[in-house]
Amino acid sequence: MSTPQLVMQAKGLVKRYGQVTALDGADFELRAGEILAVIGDNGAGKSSLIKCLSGATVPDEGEILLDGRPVRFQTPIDARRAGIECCYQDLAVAPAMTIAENLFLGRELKREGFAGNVLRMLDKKKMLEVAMQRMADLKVGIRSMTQAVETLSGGQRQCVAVARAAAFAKHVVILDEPTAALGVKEGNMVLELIRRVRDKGLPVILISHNMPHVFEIADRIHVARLGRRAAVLDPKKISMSDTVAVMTGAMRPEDIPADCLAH
Amino acid sequence: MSTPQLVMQAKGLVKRYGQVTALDGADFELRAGEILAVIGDNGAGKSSLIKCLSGATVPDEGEILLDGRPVRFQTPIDARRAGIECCYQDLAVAPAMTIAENLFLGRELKREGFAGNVLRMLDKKKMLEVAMQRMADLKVGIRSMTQAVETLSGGQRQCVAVARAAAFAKHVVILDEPTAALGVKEGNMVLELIRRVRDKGLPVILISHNMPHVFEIADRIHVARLGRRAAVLDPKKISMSDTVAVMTGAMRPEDIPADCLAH
Amino acid sequence: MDNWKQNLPPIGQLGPFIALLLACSFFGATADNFFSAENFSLILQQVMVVGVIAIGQTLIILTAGIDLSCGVVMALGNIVMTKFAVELGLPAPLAIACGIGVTALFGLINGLLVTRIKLPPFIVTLGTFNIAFAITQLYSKSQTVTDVPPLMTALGETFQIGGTSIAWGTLLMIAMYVGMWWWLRDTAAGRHVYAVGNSPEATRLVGIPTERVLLGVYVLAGVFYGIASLLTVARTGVGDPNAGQTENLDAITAVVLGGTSLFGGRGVILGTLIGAIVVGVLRNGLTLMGVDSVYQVLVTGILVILAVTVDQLSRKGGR
Amino acid sequence: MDNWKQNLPPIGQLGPFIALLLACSFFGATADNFFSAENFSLILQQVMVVGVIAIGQTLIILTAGIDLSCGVVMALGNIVMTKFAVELGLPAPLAIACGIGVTALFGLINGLLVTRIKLPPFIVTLGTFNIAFAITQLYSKSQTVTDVPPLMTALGETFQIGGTSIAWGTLLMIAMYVGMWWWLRDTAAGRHVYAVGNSPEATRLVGIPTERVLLGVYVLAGVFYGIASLLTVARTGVGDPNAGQTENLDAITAVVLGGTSLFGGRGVILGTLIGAIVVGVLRNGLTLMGVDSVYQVLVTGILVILAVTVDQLSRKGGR
Amino acid sequence: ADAPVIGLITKTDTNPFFVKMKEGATEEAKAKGAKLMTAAGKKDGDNATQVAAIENMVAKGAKTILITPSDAKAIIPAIKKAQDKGVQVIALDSPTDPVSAVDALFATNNYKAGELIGQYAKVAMGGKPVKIATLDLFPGHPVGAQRHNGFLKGYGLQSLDAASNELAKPAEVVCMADTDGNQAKGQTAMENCLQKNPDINVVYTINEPAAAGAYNALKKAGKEKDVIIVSVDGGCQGVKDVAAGKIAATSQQYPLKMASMGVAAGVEYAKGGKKASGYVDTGVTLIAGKSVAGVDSKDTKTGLDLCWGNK
Ligand SMILES: Nc1ncnc2c1ncn2[C@@H]1O[C@H](COP(=O)(O)OP(=O)(O)OP(=O)(O)O)[C@@H](O)[C@H]1O
Ligand SMILES: Nc1ncnc2c1ncn2[C@@H]1O[C@H](COP(=O)(O)OP(=O)(O)OP(=O)(O)O)[C@@H](O)[C@H]1O
Ligand SMILES: [Mg+2]
Ligand SMILES: [Mg+2]
Repeated sequence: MSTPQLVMQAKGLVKRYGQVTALDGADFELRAGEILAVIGDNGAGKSSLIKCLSGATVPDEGEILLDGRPVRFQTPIDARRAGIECCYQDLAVAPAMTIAENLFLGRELKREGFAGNVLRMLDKKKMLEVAMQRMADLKVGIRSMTQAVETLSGGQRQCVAVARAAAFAKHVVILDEPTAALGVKEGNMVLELIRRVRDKGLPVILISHNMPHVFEIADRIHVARLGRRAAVLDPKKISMSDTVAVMTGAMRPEDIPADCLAH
Repeated sequence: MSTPQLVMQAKGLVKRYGQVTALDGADFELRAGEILAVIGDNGAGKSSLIKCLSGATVPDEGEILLDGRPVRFQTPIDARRAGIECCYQDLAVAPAMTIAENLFLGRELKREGFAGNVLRMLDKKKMLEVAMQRMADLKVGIRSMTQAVETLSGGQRQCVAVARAAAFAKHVVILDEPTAALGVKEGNMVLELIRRVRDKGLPVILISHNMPHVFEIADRIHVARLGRRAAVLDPKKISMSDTVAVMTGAMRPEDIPADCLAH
Repeated sequence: MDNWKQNLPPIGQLGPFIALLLACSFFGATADNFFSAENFSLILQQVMVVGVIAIGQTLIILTAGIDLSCGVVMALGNIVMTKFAVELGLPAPLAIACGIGVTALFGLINGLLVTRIKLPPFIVTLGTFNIAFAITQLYSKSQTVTDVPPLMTALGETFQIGGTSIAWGTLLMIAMYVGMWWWLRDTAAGRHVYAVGNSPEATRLVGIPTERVLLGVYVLAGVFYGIASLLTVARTGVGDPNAGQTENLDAITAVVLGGTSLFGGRGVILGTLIGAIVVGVLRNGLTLMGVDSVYQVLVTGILVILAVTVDQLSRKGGR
Repeated sequence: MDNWKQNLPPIGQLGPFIALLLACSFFGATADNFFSAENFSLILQQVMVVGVIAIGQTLIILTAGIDLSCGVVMALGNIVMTKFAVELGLPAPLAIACGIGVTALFGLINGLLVTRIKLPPFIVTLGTFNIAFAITQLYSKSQTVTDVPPLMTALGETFQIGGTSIAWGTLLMIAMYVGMWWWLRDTAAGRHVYAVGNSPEATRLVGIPTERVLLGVYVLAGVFYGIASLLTVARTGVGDPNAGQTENLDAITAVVLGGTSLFGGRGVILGTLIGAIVVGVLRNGLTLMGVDSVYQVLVTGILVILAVTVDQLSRKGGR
Repeated sequence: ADAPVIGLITKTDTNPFFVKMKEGATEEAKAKGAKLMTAAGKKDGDNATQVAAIENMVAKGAKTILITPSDAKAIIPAIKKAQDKGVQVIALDSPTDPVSAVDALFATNNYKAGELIGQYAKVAMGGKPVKIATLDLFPGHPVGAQRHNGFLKGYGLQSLDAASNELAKPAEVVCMADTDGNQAKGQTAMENCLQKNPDINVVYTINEPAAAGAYNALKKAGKEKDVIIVSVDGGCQGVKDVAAGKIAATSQQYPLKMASMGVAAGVEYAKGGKKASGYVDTGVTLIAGKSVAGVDSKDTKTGLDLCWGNK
């Protein structure tokens, strides 16, 4: 069995905030075309990990490889240039701006011809249409795309952030608890969306506390614990309760049956 | 069978935001000592409903009764005076303040004797201890109670808000998606906490999208749909998939078997 | 289905507009000679300098900043362009470019301090206020510069439309407002200005170079101050080192009266134009009413509060 | 286990303090007569009025507000208390109480406009700036009030400690800073001030009467302005209608130099004291160095920016 | 011996009048081998900064302090304290109240300056009915009040005395507006006044920049020929404007003279321990484009010889 191609890899990431060590030598591997779930207790360092991968924070130590080449993301712009899109847990949205604007923030569509190339005018109509389409895909009943995001319900707001990340990625999609605030129907739509993204060939990193979701969709499960990677599990082999045991520390990584580990 | 005592009741609540009608004649009933789950699609008006009940917003129409007496909450202060505590979905925390301060915001403990009565000095030591205790109850591994809330992980922050609501209620506890960002372990701890609150005799309103949680803990399920109450279900009688069907509108309320309705 | 909403004037403009209408009807009723095309043309000429400064100020306030240095930087540009033309004998267009260059340089300095060292804009621009002020006084020896070339005062000239004389500078100001309004509304760069002010962290996280946006805004504001320098020369016909010392408060007042939030990210630049006109109308109207100067101050205070009250109440009604 | 962290000075105070030390060592090295107890006592006397105004300003800025009216309200209080004593013949304590009552009343008006009609504090206090200024001029007929009773100037008197004369007013100022620092840190009301500034919505939702907190802050600030009125009388021995016109910027500068955020909710009031002293040290040191007055303005601009830069860099290091 | 240290505290750094005064003092100090320290208020009327400046200069060892008091009364305790430490304090330009609070006063009489242009304007108008606009400084400023009230007195209208800080407003004054002594604001004020009353025929201005602004406004309205502008200060640009016929007359004052006299007195005191005393009026001269009967005036050529600022 040939080793699958690694799209993203991190070795020994360390991130300290004052006295708190959020990441304590974390490793990470993402394979081409897979859905990798990242799970772990609250404060295990999941968000800190993906923030390093997406350029939102710069790790204190450790290195990150993209397609085998070392990269140093100083800002989210660097990661974005590399085709990585991330939906953050604390929803990076501009509350006073409209849904359509938030969806296209930093990726605005310009008009054709003179108006777009010289005047650099936005194609608002097109953006509205696309936004409408994307939100419909997620079955979110939002009436107007020109509504300010701050007027949305918690779940609706989350849908905006998820739709944005999924829409623009060229290389890797990272979703930090995308379904946390979503209803059953909307949550399923997001899972559906994730699958569609994977089917386009993009690997997805999915952070979630929702075990049924994780087991439904993940190809491999990365378990974060105390700022490190405790294990990488194969959801087809291991049971949900064993997974939770590893996650909470009730089961030591050494005790995991070898065939449950993902390889 | 005698009608159980109604602690809180709302009739025909209407709340409009510009063109959006968040509540469209919603009714609501909370019985003494019960855990009432409120479920519904994103944007169904759940948060709007409980904001009316907790004084955070004033409904445009409709009336609210507390212990059978009509009340008009103009501000959250009024509701708090009536012993109602609420944990909001968008976490009403002051990010720059510490965990302990956030826990006791508006309910600060004063020192004994002169220092407290005349100088009105805070008993910081006591507050720190109690905060430590409360967070330990929820099994959240937070190192220091004097950390600013903005430095916490998403789940840790949610625990602070939940702990606050549960700690100070005298009459009704309202929790808007308290477990959304929580890990498996922490989520279970919050369910545990909710049970304990109920066992003290306080009724709890729990908004959640997590069906297993809802079915595990709720005594009755209020299904919100399009700004109204679609039905009140009995989780012991109805199946999870039927509930979801009612919630999403796949099953019309009229078609629900009569014995599945809670009474 | 979204279209009719978009075409409604945003609430942010309606409020100041109502305040303006009320102010006008008040003075129309109490002061003679207030309602005349000539008088309105005059008011527009009088607000043109503050109005153009306030364009830059609006941009900065939209990013949740504030610029105290705007007026004195304008004065420095004014002295540089007139002295370069009169004393160094530079051709007028070149001298004007130098003046605008200096104000843009000050914008750049402000911007660099705000973005690179992350200093609060209030303190940065308080510092550059002092610096620009001192340089202006030292360079000009506090002396007015006279005999400026006619090209520099061309914008102060008027032309007739239906018997009313309108200054070219007024037209330029209005054109710039409309241009910036369009730019802020219809280009990506403009939307990014709002985004940076509304939520800098979110804007950074979606991969917008927030520092570059901020820097651009400060430099652009500097350019507007430079254009305001030229307008001051055009209006007074001289280089005046003592211009601009109270223009910062005036400009901020115009911005706030115009409904832009000092916390950034919310507001419409056309509101600022109306805010600036309200300030001009107050001054003009009170003089026409013959109110004594101390009482003018008193009444200005009351009317400013009334104007925002009207604005605020009309917003509530509008929701 | 949390204790050692609590006992460290919060970063918010360390930065300004380092800036102060740097400024002192700079002037100590370049200006004669700078390092003397007498000179420091002098500096403290010079900052006492702005220092006390800045207490009120800090409170307001902590709630994410700003007060432009502080200085002229102080001047009004100053005129009211001196005129009431000198012309109406009220006993000094009563006259002082009246003066403080008037400044508190202005605080109340500001507070009511901010909380009830929800107007932006910038505009409200710009309005009351004009109103208080005009009333001061009208009531005093722009005349200085002389022959004030000795009780009113008592705080300007000095006493000797080890050969250094220290003014009572200085002591009062420091006492009030320590008192307010304690109050903000150790009482529920004080913490609510921070909470309102940090997140007004969250504070409202947990059931704190945010409007009452805000109103209280504005009134309290008014009281401090009243005390500053008394200190002005004590320092100059007269009632001065032209006092206070630039004190608003000075006070805000002290607050910001002291590390308090203009966006509210973050800062330590002792930092403001240090900020006020930094401003005083700059002025004193530059004069002692014999720097020409225009260059003083220039250097002040540069040093203000340097001071916050030091502050900012020391914060980064401290994390 | 060490060079004597002399402090000069002006009202502001922006008014060319004070800037010239400072230049004059600097030159004189250099010539006489004295060391000059300078300070200035942040704006007109800023007493607190002047008090601090006195204290700081005394701390630095100044033996003579020259001050143009922003507030005639409020500055006195600080002066007293300095004098108690053996410092000679001389008021320049404006007196303290009481005048005896300082050792000496080298000043100009602003009320008289106003009276001169008032008298001039009255004769120049030749008894025609008058409609006056006054472009003043800003509320509460003594110099602004003295010039304004002096002008009205000189014109023979109902006015207030030299001690008042309020502005008189007889019926003949149809428009009053503040300018901060600034050209752009002067222009705005005049424009508004013309809207209010197009028949204004006499304009009093606080200083020459304001007068230049007023002239601009009148010229735009095509009325510059019909209106007499009078002003105070006598800066070179102002005198040139008189020569050009923009301003009818101005009262010239002499900041350089005040400054050099002050510095000389400071050096004297340091050398011989003899303090200056008394009031020296440095004089006011009416400079007019056309002289009129019954009012003494000098022509603009004389004015240019004596003026301050860029010749
Ligand atoms: N900016 C910060 N300053 C200080 N500490 C921080 C900061 N960000 C994160 N931390 C700490 O780092 C630890 C890991 O946080 P992180 O957000 O990565 O957890 P997480 O695994 O995403 O948790 P959750 O499931 O609750 O989102 C936490 O203890 C948190 O308090
Ligand atoms: N302040 C507001 N301004 C305008 N519209 C609002 C506002 N608050 C809520 N809404 C709208 O009201 C509707 C109901 O919102 P609400 O927050 O009650 O939904 P919810 O049931 O809590 O949804 P979720 O499960 O996503 O939290 C939504 O369509 C939302 O857009
Ligand atoms: Mg997280
Ligand atoms: Mg909700």
